[in-house]
Amino acid sequence: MPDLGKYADAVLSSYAVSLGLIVALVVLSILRARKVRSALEEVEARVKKDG
Amino acid sequence: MIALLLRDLRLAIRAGGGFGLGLAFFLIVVVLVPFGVGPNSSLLSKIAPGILWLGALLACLLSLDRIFALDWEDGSLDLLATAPLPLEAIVSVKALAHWLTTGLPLVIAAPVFGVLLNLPAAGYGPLVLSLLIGTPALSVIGTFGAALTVGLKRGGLLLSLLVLPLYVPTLIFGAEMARRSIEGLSAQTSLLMLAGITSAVIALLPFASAAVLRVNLR
Amino acid sequence: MELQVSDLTVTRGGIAVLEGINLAVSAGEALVLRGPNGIGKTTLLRTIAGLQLAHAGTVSLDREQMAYSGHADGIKAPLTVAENLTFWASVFGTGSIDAALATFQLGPLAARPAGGLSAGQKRRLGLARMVVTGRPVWVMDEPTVSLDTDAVAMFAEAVRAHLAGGGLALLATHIDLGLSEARVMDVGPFKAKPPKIDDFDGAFL
Amino acid sequence: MSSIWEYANPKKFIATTSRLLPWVTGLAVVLMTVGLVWGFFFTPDDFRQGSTVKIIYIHVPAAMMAINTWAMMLVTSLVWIVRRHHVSALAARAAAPIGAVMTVIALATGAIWGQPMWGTWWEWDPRLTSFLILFLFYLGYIALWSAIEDDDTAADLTSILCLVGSVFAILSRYAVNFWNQGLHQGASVLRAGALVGDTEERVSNVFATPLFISMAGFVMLFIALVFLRTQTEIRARRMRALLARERMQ
Repeated sequence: MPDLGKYADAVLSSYAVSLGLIVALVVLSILRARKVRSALEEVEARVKKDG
Repeated sequence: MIALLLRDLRLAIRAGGGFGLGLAFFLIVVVLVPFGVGPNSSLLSKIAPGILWLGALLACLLSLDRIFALDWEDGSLDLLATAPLPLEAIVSVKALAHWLTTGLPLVIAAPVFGVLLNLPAAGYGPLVLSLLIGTPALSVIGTFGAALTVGLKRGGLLLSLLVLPLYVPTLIFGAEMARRSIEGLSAQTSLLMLAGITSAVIALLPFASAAVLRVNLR
Repeated sequence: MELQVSDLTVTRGGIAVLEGINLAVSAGEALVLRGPNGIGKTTLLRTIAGLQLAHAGTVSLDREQMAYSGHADGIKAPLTVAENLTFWASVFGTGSIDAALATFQLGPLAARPAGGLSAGQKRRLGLARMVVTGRPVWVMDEPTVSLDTDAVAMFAEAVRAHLAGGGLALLATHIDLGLSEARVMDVGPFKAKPPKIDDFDGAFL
Repeated sequence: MSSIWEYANPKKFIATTSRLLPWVTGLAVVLMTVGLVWGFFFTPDDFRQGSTVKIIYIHVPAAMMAINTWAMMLVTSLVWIVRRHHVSALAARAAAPIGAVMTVIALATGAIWGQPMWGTWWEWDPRLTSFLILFLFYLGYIALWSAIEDDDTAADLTSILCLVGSVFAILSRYAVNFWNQGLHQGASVLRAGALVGDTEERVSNVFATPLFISMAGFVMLFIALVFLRTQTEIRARRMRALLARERMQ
């Protein structure tokens, strides 16, 4: 761990906020991708069955 | 085109809401500001141009959704679209009618409201001039926003969200022009930029508004 | 003058509702479209009148030839009957509104604010607008809704006068219009078939 | 044989991006890790800004992506208007939230950096203000997309909004510059040397290499997210189309 001196709070909180936001964006994107993919598969299967 | 303009003006006068509501809203904003920032008259005179510009902008915003919404609901917009008028002309006339019923009264009322805010004597001329040049841009940009949200239920809030960022340059140069004149600085750049924005917007934005309206009417 | 519609496919919300429509209406003739609710009569009329884009097919006449009347009459409540009509007369550049007022017996109501009219009177005002447009092709969607028998007769007379003057009319309704001479066409057989499922192209279906 | 427009076919787009996605994701993870770790642990402090200089490894790439995302949306909107490729419009829709998040990161890190440097969390500095306005544009764009039910109408309207918004965003940038001449480092993004003010280039290179790696990492992250989110939008759109077709029967 490097010595951040008196600005440690500023540096650490910027990294925390930014990485938190990026992770949140990635997680939300992946969750929605999964949800939509499975919902589409379900609809597709139903539609194919009914013709 | 003149018929459409006259009809819109007549509707605004008869149905109320046009002239009256915008002005009353403007007055309320101006009256409320001293309650918020305290009765310090030197502070008020310093922020007066900004408050007046912001009040005018908000009063303008208030009536934007009426530009197309009423005509949309009662089917007039469909009928106008089949009329022998280009949609670009209809959009421009609508913006002009909005300015005449909302912008122009605000320009005329601004000096009166300036008294309430201790606007310095040097500020009256530039303030009125900046509003006179700037408010047409507010109406034209607002018409674009109204055309975007015309088919939507509860489009009012979205309309504000879409239009307010587009108002930033006009607001900056308009208020800046009045402020600089009061401080005795040269306001020429602001004046030129404001006039430039207004004329560019009047010349170009109706095409975008008409395109958007065409999509919404489809 | 003849209105020809060939191989027209119309869509609602991106999905085809009627397809392969062919019809022709010549001057002096009226065609009544029939079909159950929701089949797409309104969509078809709006597409023919140029208010909506056709998915496929052509309409022979330009929208500048047509006057459209839909479910809403475009009446401004604060304006009087005469002012409402005068506005449309000047937009379409035809001038006089006397004939229209006479046809639908609106003369006595001319100075009344349109907001105070009954539903049937408003409808008459909406129909009077068609006369005022001076356009040769009338495209009308459910024109006789909320009209009483007398008013339906007025409407039939107005359409006959329009046809006699060389105009043509395309109407959609499931009520009797009092126009016994008009040709009737059922749009039911043109109901669009669902597209293939696996056609995963740019249009997504 | 094949032109770029073939990828405008949704099926082809999904197939191609699915193959590319693991590679792009891997590259994004590696580059971002290297850039940020290098920047955080192995660079010296600036003699004036102290350790806060480490914030630039996030702040500058995020700010760059905030602007580039809008530029990408502008291009895809134009492609939609001119060539009517649905994937293009959906890619713009997929990218907007990424741009909004990048703008928030740029603003947040800017404010956190400004607190010790300028002595205030928020300064109405032209660059910060412009980013705030850009954020409002993103919000309006996203809100308009979600407010309209018909997909093609929404694509048309948001594309035109993006076009008009771009002009006004540039105009706002100049207006804001004129309005307040600002405290922000007078640095163009690519001239990393300027980030450390008037120190010599020799020093700045120490900061530049990890910064460029981090920037490349952010670009890869953006591409990976756009691929994934556009696929999602395509599937969601196909699902809506199938459901509409079902109602037809």
